[in-house]
Amino acid sequence: MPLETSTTYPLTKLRLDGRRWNEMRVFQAQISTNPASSGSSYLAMGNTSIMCSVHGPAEGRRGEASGSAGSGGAVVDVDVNVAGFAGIDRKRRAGGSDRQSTNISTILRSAFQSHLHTYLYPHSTISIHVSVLSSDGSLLAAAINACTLALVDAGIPMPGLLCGCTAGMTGSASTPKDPREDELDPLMDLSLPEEQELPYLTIGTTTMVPVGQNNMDEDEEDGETKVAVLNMDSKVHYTYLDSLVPVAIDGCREIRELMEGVIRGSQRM
Amino acid sequence: MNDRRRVNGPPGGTRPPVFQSGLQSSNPSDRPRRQRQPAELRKIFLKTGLIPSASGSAYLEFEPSASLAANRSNPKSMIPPSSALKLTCTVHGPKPLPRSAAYSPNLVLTTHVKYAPFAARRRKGHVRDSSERDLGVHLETALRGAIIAERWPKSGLDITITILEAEDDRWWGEPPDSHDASWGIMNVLAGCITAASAAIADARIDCLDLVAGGVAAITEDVGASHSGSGRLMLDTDPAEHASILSACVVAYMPARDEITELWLKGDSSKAVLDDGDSRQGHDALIDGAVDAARGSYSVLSEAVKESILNAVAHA
Amino acid sequence: MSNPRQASSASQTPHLSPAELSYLYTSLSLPKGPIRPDGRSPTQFRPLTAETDILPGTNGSARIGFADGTQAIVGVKAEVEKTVLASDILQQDVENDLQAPSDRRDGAESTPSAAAGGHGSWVQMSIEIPGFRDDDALPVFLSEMMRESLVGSVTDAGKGRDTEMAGGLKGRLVINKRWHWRLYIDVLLLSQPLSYPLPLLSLTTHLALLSTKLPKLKSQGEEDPFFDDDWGVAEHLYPRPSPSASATSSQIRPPVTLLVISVGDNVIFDPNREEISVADAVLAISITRNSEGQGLKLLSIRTIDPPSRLTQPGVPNSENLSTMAATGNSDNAAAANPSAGQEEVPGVWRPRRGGIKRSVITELTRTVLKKGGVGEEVLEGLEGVEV
Amino acid sequence: MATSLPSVAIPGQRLGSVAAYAAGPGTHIQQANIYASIAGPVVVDPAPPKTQSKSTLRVSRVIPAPSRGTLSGTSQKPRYNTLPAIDSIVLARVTRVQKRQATVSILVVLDESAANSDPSKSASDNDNVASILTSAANPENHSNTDELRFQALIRKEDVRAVEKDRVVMDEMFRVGDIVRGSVISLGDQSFYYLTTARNDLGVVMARSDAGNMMFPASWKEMRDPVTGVGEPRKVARPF
Repeated sequence: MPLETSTTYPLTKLRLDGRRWNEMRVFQAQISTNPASSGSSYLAMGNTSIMCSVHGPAEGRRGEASGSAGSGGAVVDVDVNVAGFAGIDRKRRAGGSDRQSTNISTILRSAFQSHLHTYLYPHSTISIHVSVLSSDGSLLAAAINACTLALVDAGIPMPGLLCGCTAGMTGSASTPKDPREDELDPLMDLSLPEEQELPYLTIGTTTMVPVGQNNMDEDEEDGETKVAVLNMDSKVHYTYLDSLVPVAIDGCREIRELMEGVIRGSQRM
Repeated sequence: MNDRRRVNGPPGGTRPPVFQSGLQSSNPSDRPRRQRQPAELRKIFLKTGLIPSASGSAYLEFEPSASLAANRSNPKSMIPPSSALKLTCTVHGPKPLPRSAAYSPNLVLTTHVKYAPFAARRRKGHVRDSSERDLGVHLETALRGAIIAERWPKSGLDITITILEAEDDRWWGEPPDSHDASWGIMNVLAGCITAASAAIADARIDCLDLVAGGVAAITEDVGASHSGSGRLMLDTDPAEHASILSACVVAYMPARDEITELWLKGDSSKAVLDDGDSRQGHDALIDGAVDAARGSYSVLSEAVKESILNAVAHA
Repeated sequence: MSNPRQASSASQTPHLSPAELSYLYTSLSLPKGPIRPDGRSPTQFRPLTAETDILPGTNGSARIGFADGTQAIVGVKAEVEKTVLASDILQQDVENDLQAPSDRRDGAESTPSAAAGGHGSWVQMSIEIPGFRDDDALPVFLSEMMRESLVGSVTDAGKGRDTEMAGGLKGRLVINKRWHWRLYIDVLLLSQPLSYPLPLLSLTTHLALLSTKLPKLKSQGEEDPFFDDDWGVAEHLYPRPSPSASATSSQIRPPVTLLVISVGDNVIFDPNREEISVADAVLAISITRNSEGQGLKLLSIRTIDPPSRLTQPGVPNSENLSTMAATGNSDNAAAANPSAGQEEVPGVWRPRRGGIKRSVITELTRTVLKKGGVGEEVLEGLEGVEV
Repeated sequence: MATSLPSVAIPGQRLGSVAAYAAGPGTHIQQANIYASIAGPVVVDPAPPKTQSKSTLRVSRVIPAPSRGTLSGTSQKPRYNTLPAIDSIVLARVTRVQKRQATVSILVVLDESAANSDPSKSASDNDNVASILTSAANPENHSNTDELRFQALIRKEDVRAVEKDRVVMDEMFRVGDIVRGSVISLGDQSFYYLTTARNDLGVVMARSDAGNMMFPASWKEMRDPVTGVGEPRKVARPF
C-alpha cells in the first residue's frame, strides 16, 4: 500500500518527502537564460522545473490589434506547453494542448493581463511561452513565479512581483473544523503526490513596492499585499479556508524574498 | 491518432487465416527468388489523362515480379503472393491560393500521399500517418526541383497520390515482425515521383525536365556463405530478397543529369563491386538508383509523348 | 506564424531581398572558398553550450544552446511494454516448422523474430517546435529522419566487444522474448528556429541518449521483468566502456545527423538561416563511428528542399518593365515571363532550379566521411562533452 | 533548320540553340540551348519581317485544331488554364460592388494569340467561352466555385478613362454581370487589378432587374428587350 500523507502525517508530523508542514521545497531560479528572447527564466521548485520566455512588447498581429484597440493596452498572450517527458509516465497526446495546460495558460493570461502595466504599450502583444520540463506539483504556482521572473528580465513594468504558492490540508477536511481537537495541519508548497491526495489551493499575491515617504517604512509592507490569483479545484469545508489562505500567503512572501534575491543577484542588475 | 469521424475497421492486420496444412507446404524454398538480372527492371504501365475532372492525372502500375506471377497462377502455398505497386496521381491547379496565404511569387506546391485503407497488408487509417506525411515531403522535394515555379505566381498546385496497392516490405511467408525496416516505401516513393511527373506534364505545368524515380538496393543472398557479399540490384522487390542491407531512391532528371531528391538508408559499406570499381558503396548505390531512374524515364517519356500524339490525332 | 504550406521546406521562406540573396550567393560561391557572413570557415560549426542529465524525471536528458539563443531540450523516457507479435500462436508453429529461414546474417540467432532483433517502432520520437503543429510536415520529417538513422544503426560486428549493443539500439531494448523497453524521445525546441534546426536537434538527441540509463534488470530469462530499485546501479542505454578496456576501444554512440549545403562549387557545413536560403542543394547526412572503432559509417542521406526555390527573383535591368514601358505588346509578354527569355544574368538573383549533380553529392559525402573530415571532427567534439 | 525540330516535344527535350531561335512560352533556356518545358506541339512563330529578331520557338499549350469546321472534337477538348498576366484580357463575373471598387472573379483568360490572329481559326483553349459565359450569367448557376477562381478588383479610378471622379460604382456594374477587363497588376496576395478604361472593355453581358438578358444601348446604358427599361452600365463596345 502506498504511503499517504493523511495516514503518516498525524503520526510523524512529517510529510512524505520529509518536510515539515511549513517547509518549502528547494527553490532555484535563474533569469536571462535564453538570449533569443526579450526575457527568460528558469525556475525549479523541488522537482517541478519550468522554462519561461517572454517576447515583446511587440507589434501584435493584425487581427488582434484591431480587436483590442478599444482597451488601448498591450495584450498578454500565454502559451503553456507541458513536455511529454514532464510527468512520471510519458504523456501521449494527439497534438495541441490538453486541459491542464489550457487551464494554466488561461489563469496566467488573466492574472498578468491585469497585473502588468499594459497601458504603457498600446497596440502591442506581450507573448509568454512557458515550457514545463518536469512537473511535480504546484505547477500553476511555479508557472506564475517563472513568468514573473521572465517579465522582470524583459523589463516590463509591473507594480510588484507576482508570486504564487500552494497550500493544502493534511486530510480530506470535508467536515467542519472542530476548534477544540483539530488534528489537521495546513501544508505549504505541495508536491504531486500530495496534490493528488489532498485538497489544496493556489494563491498568487503581489506586493506594491513601497515608494515615496513609505519607502523606509518596513512595517507597512504587509499592508500592501494583494491577492491576485486564487485557484482551487478540490473540495474542502469552508471552515478550513481560514487556515489554508494564510499559509499560502506566507509561502508567497517567502518566495518573493527568494525571487528578489535572484533578481538582485543576476548580472544584469 | 484516432479517426473518430468514421466507422473504422479492425485495427490489426487483415490477413486471411493461414491454416496448418497450408503452412506445412511452405518451406523456405518457396520464397520467391529474383529471376531478373540485377540491372533488369520490372515493367511499368503508365498512362496519363485518365481523370477528366483534374487538370492532369496519371496511373502507374508495376508488373508483378515473374516468380510471383507464376505463384499466383499456380499457387503452391497459402502464403499470399506479394503485391505490386498501383497508384493514381491527380494534379489540380494552378488555382488561386487561399485568401489567408501570403503573396508568393512562385507556384506553391502541395503534395498529399495517401494509402488506400486496403493498400497494404496492414490496414491504413483514413488520417494520414507519419510515413505518409514523410512520403509527401519527399515527393514535394523531388518535384519542386523540376518545376519552373516562377512562371505561376500567386497560384497553388495540389498533387494528390492515392496508393491503391503498396509494395510489400518483406515476403509474406516470413514470420511477422522479422523485419521492420520499411523497404517497400522506397519503391512506393519512386513510383509516386514518376507518376507525379507524368501528371504534371499532363497538366501542362512548366518543368525543366521530366523527373523519374528509381530504386537500387544492396542485397545479401539467401544463405550467403560469408558476410560482406552485398550485391547491387536495381528495382528490388523486397519480397524477393531475404536481406536488404541498404536502399536508395532518387528522383532524376536525365536531360540535366541532376538529382532532385535522394533518400538513402541502411549500411551500404558491404557492397561488393566489380574489380577495379573504386567507388564507395553509397556512390555505387546512388549510381544504381540513377540507372533505374533512367529506365523508368524511358517509360515516362513515351507515356507523355503518347498522350500528346493521341491528343493531336484526335483534335 | 509561419505559413504551414511552406513549412516543409528547409525553413520558412527567408525575408531577404533578391539583391541580398545575390550578394550572399556570390560571396558563398567564391572559387577560392566561401566568405561566410559570420566569418566561419566552411567546415566550422557554430559554438554551442551543452549539458546533460538536467531533468531528474527522465531516463536521460540533454540541453544544447546556440549562441543566438536557440535551445533544444531532449528528454528520453523508457517504459516496459509487452512484446505483441502479430500472431502469437502462429509464431510458435513457424518456429517449429520452418528451420529458421536464414534471413539473419548471424546464424547464432535461431529465431528471426522481433523478440530477438528488436523493432524499430519501439523507438518513438516526437518533436515540438513552437509555431508548428505536431503533425506539420517539418516536425514529422525531422523526426522520421532522425529516427531512421537511430534504429538503422545496427552495429553488427559485435565480435567480442559490447555484445549488449549487438543489435544496435533496437536490440538493446529487448528484455526477453515477451517484454521490451519502449523508448520515447521527446524533443523540445524552446523558441522558433532561427535556422534549420536539424543539427541542433540531432546533437541534443545524441547527448540525451548517451546519458540515458535503464534500471538494472533483476529478473532472469523469460520471467516477467522486475528491476533493481537502486537508481545508482542503473545501466546506460549505450554502455560505457569498462575502465579495463583498452583506450582505443571507443564507446558505441548514437548517430548524428549533419546538415551540409552546396553553394556553387563550395561545400558548407552547419549553415545558418541566411546561408541555407541561397543553397543550391541541402543534404542531411547521418553518420556514426564504424564498429571497428576507426572510420565512419554512412547511415542515411536525405535531400532537403532548399528554401532558395521559393525566393523572389530579381529583375535584371534589361528586362525591367518600368524601363521598357514604350515597347510593344509581344515584348511585354516575354518580359512578364522572364525565365523563358534570358539566361542567368550574373549579379541578378534567380531562385535555384533543378537538382544536384551527382559529382556534388559525391563531394558532399566525401567531405563528411573522409578520414580527418568533418564527421570525425564533430564526433570528437561530442566525445569531449562530459556525459 | 526547321527540319531538325520535332513535331511534338516533352519537357526536357532540346529544341534548338539560342543562336537560331528566341525562346517563347513553354520553353526554357539551359546553357545556350532551348528546351521544352511542357509537353505539346512545337510551333515556330516566324519573326516579323524587316526586323532583326529571330523567330520564336514555343511549345503550344493547346492542340491545334484540325482543318477548320469540324466541331466534333472541340467540345471535349480539355481546357488548360492560363494565368492572368499583365495586359491579358480576361472575362470576369462581378461578385460584389462596393463604393470604391468592384470585386470580380476571373472566368477566362483570353488567349492573346487567338485574339490577335484571325478569329476564324480561334484555336484558343477557351473556345467554349460561350458556354462558360451563359452558364455564369445564369443566376441559378452561381455556385461557390469562386474560391477556385482568381479574384480581381476593379477600382473606381480604373473603370473608365474620362470623368473618373464622377464614377458611381453602382451605375457601372451589378453583381452577376460579365465584364471584359484588362489586367494592370498582379496585385497583392489575394487580388489582381483590372481596368475597364477602354472602349472595348466593360460589361459584355448583363441581366436586367426583370431577369432578362439586356442588349447594349449606348456606352453607358443597357436595355431590357422585354420591358424596355434601361439600366446604367459601363458597357463594352460590341464587336
